Amino acid sequence: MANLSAKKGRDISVVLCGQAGQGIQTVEKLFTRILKANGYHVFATKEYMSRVRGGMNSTLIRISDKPVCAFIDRIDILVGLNKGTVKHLKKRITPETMIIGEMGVLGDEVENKNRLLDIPFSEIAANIGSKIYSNTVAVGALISMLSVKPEEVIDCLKQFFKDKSQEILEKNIEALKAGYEKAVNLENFSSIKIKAAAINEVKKQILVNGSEAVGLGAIAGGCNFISSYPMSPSTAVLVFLAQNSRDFGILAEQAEDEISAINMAIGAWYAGARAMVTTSGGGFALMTEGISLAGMLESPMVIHLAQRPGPATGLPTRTEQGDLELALYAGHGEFPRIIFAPGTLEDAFYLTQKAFNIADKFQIPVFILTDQYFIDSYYNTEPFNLKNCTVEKHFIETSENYRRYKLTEDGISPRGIPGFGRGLVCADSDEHDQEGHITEDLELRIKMVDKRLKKLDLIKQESIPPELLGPENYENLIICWGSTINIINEAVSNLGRKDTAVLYFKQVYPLHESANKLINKASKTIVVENNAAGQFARLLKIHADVNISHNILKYDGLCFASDSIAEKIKKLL
Amino acid sequence: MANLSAKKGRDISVVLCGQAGQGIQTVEKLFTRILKANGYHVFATKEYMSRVRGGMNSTLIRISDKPVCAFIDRIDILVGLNKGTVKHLKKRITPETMIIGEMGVLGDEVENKNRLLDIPFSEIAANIGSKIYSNTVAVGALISMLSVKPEEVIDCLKQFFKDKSQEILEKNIEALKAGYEKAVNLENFSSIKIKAAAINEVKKQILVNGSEAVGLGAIAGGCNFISSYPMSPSTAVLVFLAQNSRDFGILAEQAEDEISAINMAIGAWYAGARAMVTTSGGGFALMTEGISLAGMLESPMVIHLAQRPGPATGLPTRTEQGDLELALYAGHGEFPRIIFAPGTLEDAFYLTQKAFNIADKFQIPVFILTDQYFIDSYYNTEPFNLKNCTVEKHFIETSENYRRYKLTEDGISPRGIPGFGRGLVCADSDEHDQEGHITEDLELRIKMVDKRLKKLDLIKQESIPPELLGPENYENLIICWGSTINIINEAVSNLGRKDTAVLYFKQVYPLHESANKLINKASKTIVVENNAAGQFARLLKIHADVNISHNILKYDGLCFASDSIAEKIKKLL
Amino acid sequence: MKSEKFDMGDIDIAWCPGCGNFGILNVLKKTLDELKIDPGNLVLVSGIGQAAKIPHYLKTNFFNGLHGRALPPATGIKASNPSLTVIAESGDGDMYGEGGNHFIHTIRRNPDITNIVHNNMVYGLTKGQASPTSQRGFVTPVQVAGVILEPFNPLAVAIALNAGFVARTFIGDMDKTIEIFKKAINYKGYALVDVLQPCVTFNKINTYQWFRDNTYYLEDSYDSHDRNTAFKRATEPDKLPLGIFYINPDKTPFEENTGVYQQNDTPLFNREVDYGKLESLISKYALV
Amino acid sequence: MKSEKFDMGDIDIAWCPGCGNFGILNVLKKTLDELKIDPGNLVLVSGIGQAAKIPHYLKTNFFNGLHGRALPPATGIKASNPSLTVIAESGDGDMYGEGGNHFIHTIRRNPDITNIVHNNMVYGLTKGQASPTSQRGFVTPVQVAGVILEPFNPLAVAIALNAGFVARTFIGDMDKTIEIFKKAINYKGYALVDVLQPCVTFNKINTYQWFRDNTYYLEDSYDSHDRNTAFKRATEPDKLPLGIFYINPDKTPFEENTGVYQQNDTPLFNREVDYGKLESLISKYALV
Ligand SMILES: Cc1ncc(C[n+]2csc(CCOP(=O)(O)OP(=O)(O)O)c2C)c(N)n1
Ligand SMILES: Cc1ncc(C[n+]2csc(CCOP(=O)(O)OP(=O)(O)O)c2C)c(N)n1
Ligand code: SF4
Ligand code: SF4
Ligand SMILES: [Mg+2]
Ligand SMILES: [Mg+2]
Repeated sequence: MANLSAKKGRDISVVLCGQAGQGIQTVEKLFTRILKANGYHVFATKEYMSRVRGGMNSTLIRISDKPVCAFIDRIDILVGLNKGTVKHLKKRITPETMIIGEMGVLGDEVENKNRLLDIPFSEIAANIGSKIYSNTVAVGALISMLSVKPEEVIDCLKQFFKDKSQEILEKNIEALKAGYEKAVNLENFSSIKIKAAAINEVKKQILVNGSEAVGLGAIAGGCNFISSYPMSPSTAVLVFLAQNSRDFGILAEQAEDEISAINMAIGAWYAGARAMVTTSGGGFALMTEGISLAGMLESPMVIHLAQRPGPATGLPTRTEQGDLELALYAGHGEFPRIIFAPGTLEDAFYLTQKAFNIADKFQIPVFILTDQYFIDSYYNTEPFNLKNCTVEKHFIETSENYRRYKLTEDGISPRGIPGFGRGLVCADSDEHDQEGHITEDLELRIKMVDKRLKKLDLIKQESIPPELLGPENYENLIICWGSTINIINEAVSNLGRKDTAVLYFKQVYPLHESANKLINKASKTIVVENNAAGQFARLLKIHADVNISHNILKYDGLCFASDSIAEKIKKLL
Repeated sequence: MANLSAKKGRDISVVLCGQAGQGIQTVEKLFTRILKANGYHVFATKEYMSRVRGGMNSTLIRISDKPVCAFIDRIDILVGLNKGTVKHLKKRITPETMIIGEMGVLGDEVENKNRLLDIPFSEIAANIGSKIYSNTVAVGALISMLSVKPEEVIDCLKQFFKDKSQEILEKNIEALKAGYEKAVNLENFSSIKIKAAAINEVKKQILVNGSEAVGLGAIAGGCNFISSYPMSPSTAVLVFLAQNSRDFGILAEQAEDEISAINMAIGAWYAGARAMVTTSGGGFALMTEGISLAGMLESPMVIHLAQRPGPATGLPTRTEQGDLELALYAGHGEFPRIIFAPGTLEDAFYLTQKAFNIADKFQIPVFILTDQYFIDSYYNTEPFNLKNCTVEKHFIETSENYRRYKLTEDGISPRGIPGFGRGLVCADSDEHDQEGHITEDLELRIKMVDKRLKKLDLIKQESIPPELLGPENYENLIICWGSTINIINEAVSNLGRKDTAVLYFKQVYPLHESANKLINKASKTIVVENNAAGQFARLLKIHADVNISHNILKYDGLCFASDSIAEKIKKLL
Repeated sequence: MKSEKFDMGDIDIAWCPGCGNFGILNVLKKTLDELKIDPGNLVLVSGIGQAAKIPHYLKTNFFNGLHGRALPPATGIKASNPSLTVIAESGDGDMYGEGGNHFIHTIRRNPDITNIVHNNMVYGLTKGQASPTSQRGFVTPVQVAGVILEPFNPLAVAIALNAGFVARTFIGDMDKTIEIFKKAINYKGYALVDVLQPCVTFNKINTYQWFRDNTYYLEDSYDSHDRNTAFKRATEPDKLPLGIFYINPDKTPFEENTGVYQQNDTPLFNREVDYGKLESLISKYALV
Repeated sequence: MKSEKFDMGDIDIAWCPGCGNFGILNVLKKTLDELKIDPGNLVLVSGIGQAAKIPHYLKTNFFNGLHGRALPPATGIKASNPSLTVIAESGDGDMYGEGGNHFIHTIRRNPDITNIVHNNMVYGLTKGQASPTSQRGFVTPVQVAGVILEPFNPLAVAIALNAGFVARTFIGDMDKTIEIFKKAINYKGYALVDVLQPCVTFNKINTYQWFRDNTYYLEDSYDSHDRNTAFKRATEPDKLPLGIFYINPDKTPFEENTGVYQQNDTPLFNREVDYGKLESLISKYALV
């Protein structure tokens, strides 16, 4: 039996598997927090079914002494809480995988019984007083691998159960200890001890997931209005802002539908608020008329679009990068827009923050394009730095003869808001004159189209360049956008080739002018995307004027895995 | 004063101009019908404001002894019913333009009084009994130019006023005669006589506009269900089918909104009806979630999308080709579709007819992309031939173990409908198994995505090739799609160059494989489109893998004019 | 409560143990069975949500469409083939929230369909946000200070729209629910049945017990033919009455009114184009 | 009836001569004048249609949005700056058809806005199709055999939704309309005024004369505080009563309920982010 910790520099991957409602989330939350508090780098992400109870879900937790922030297929330790665990994860389980669980539950599924550490969670928990402590028993078993003693995590437990009664806390401590004892005393236990070193800096870092990074970025961007309609996986951002609404004076309203949500938010911008919507798939499809309205009114707008697999209802709780082209072309008629696609938590925070300022500046819709994988993944990262965050308010106090759509050199008309200044603010969805009144003057129409579209030139000047990771003198270029970056980056780093670099686009439209050169410099280019049609490759063809040699596509509703994608890339090099 | 008819082979262009509600339409309708009945080729189109009364609208009527079917800027004869006529059309009026109108109304605007034929329509009409006969007085004046005598058009009048009383008919005959008399007796009248020969075949031809061609095509395609929400310019098709609903057993329902319209229509297809929706701009934006539903359910669907200038409300009664990319990418997730863009009345009829069969065959959404210019234009054309029209019903009678989404070689699962056969028909917007039940089997997900997308290969094999007009050995290729074809074709023909051909796409997606070769053969390529962004050129770049040398774009809400576009093309050659 | 005809056998049902949806599923199967409806002649139309998964759990034709959009396809289906029995069934968020406009206008349109709404006063599938019928003060992850909107009263609105059949049941009483389902399905025209259904996971306020304590049946003597009385009873401030609030026996269903079936009752799928007539229509355009 | 403050001078108005919209425009200007509302503090929100063009014809801030979507931006505007007077005004098709879902849920939400609906029982701008309020049998180019849907009764629906202020006026009586507009604007909360307005071009049935013959005022003794009576009067089968059907003086407007203005009445545009608080929120994520 191999000692996991022996493979030097390798992190440990722990997967929890069970039914919805069985408490995997508690194990995950408590365990990752204990890990971080003890100085381990940690990454976690989950895949789950669209149901509230039952089914089979799993969470991956990676533990390392180096930063770790990507999904992998490999499972070192599998904690199975439910029958069906092995079947559910069969493709990822190898002979090396150690399985922790109850013999009574998993006994039938595990072929090599040697690999099964039998810990009767529920029996131990029942002895303490109730089966509900099973989860904490499991956590106790898990910490034992880290050579972390129960005493060292009492503070964590106290913090975690701070809203519960003293009795509950004590029972949980008891459960943790019992799980720990059971594990360390198991015969084949020592083989799975983890030797990753604890790093002091990690303790000061924050542990946030994608939706929290977007939500914190929104607050930093001055967001004070969110109107949305629940839809997985985008709801998390609505919930985050609602939870913080009292502290930050945010009006968080659940609209009757997505059409109302976006129209309400555009109204809010008109009156000077900084508004956003958060939505997914079909909800966004319903907002597309509103996107066009923002285009015509020249209203700022921030749209968080968390992608999931379509068409139609598709796979509501899974991941995909399938709505890029929809975001790019949504809305009838022609008008400019910006699409950010953050792939790291840091980028999610700063780009969301920036989205509000830039939407306000150019008076256009700005998208934050994420996906279920990104929203539901978290890792420790430096606390977001607020030093450079400011709320740039681009509206003006109007004077008497204010004209909302004044024709200016650069196409940007100073934006007034009603009740602030002595002018009148007239916003019109028809083609309009400079004052905002409906017009059928077709020469003016041309001027107004030009005015709206020429803002794109300015916007391009401020585009964020793609980020090159790896050697500057590359032969092969692996291109990705949005949520896949950490996965691709880990995969390509692990290949360790001096001729291969990664190009990461966090702004996917409009593209920075450097894109063409950077891509053409490579003799082989591979675009990796989480969709079936290769949408970003098409976008690059039109907007960066490049042809791509290869596509790696994935569309089963799961994200890429850094270990298996590395194999695929290797084959193409 | 030039004699118009002297310019050999040239047609005469008559423009009527006046307020909404002033009766231009009556003049136009009666006059064009008289023209056709008398053997003239005739083309008519209008431009109008988004209001029911007032404003300034105009209608162009072209009269020729050769087929004529395109807009031109040139005005030979201008009939002005209202003050402001000259200002409204100033860019198109030349010293050669002859103006017919009342001195009291137009006197102040017409600089060269010699060019004004003073016919006091309303005074003459009032003498007959009421000002409402003014329009017929104007028609009388117009026919005088054709050397058509009032007696020869009495039948036309009878037909035209067949639903009116005998008295009204007689008064109108009187008015027509009076207008005629007044005109022929005018001093400078003879100069505008038209010498175009009457052609017998024309009489047997039909005079239909774009919306009628689409509507007739729909009936020929077996359409028996239309659910839509009014929106200019698409409403005309809803009205046409409603008007014919009793005769053809069509259920025509005005839905409460566009979302309901498309969902109702998809429901109708599910139950075996052949349904369509007709919509424009923002109405279509609202349907995009439904498009995605059709994609996932693998439901046939026919969407008539009549474009108008956006964004948002834009210019509701004007024309633009601005929604091509929206139609192409509408709906979240990835699934195949077909987009037809008929540019001739014949194509509109046959492609709409075909749309129903092909939607049924491939179980996908099929678009008919038109625009206001196309919808509101008409000319004489051969009666649509029904010989090759059949309703190909692609659904089957189900047997006991029927599975709606059976995995087949080519991706097409036989489509059953409920209540026909012994099987159950289960349609699901979630990712589903072969039976149509919701699934989270992610390997099956891949199969289902592949199944849906691979239909595109079959569809491509049936794509309609672009039509080459002009010399086969071309140097220059003028590329257009949809409604502009007749205009571009006339313009390029008139240039009379042996090195320049026109390539007309009536199917814009997916493209026929010949597109690449045909385009690459030219050394210079010009895409002409009625939008500001050059959407079709972008589409060609991705899907035909070609680069275009020049774009000619127009986005003032008006269509191209064959005379002025010819100048523009010439400059680029 | 067994119903062989519609039973799916041993399937995995995605609802939480104890959920009121199970009761509705059983009641529905029983009702259909007792009405001797042929599964092949039935179409169950739903949107998206926990409730909206119901078509997957019984043997029937179904159209499981988009969230909020069950009624338009149900109308399209019924109007295309009136011989089908069509039931549109979804959650309260689906029917009264996202689908509110269709709710209003389908009632006005009056197709002969039965509209069953699983009203758990919460968004179940998306994990516990307020629905239009959530009561004031109901605290959720989004409504952090509790619901501040006036709860949607589906019965009062349906009565205001002059719906032909308006009823409310509580799934805690299966027998009575079956009885009312039967009447609703047999009613010729649009029939609304709002079914009170506990969500044991996300609605800890409106539990089985709460519904038992806060509902009662309209008296036997209640006359369901008076619209004003029906409105009054539907807007009572305290307890929620159960039963049939309003029946209007004089309405003609939409599909009969459309004219498409006046001379010809063939469903649309079985019709052919009259090309002769079309030819003469086309030739009319050759005339003035 | 002159109103200098809101007058636009000599402008081209796109309505047909004789259209009832002119009356509504005049009444609105007069009302605003008499209420001493400052044009700079007023926002008129409309959708698309003939009625929806009204903001272009008086001096005011306006948001002329999408067809059917006047109420959501009106809500967003009011909630972002409660010191503005917000009026949402559009046609019957816009408010009750395309915008039906917002109509329902805005009433539930109860922002302090006034909702004026130009009810001409037809789609004017798109040339004469039926609107939700078109009467049965009304023949149009689309409804070729006449309307077969139950006409939408906005008052009854608003009362069913427990709207706080529900009124109907006829533009043939300007004085009474001004009086009711004033009360509606002064009402703290959502106020509906359905204004009967002849469309002289496309509705040849519901003319000025027809409205005169088919309306009458609620008696002086009428008590507008009883919801059941209000419902009864709103659903009378024959003539259409005019006046204020229902007032509920006890409602709190949405924006007050949101919590955003409880400690701080600064409008949102004038607020700053509390970066200190944000920093401590972020640092909490460093803890367990
Ligand atoms: C257009 C769209 N918006 C949002 C969603 C997400 N969504 C799925 S179910 C649901 C609400 C479910 O609530 P309800 O209809 O009451 O059903 P329940 O789950 O409570 O039975 C929502 C918001 C969606 N699928 N589509
Ligand atoms: C999404 C969308 N659908 C349809 C239209 C077309 N449209 C413009 S106005 C209108 C109806 C107007 O009727 P109503 O609201 O009653 O106003 P009225 O013209 O009668 O005053 C319609 C259908 C549109 N602009 N947008
Ligand atoms: S979440 Fe609620 S409604 Fe959904 S299955 Fe569970 S108990 Fe039922
Ligand atoms: S069409 Fe009707 S509503 Fe519109 S302006 Fe004319 S009369 Fe008024
Ligand atoms: Mg619910
Ligand atoms: Mg109207």
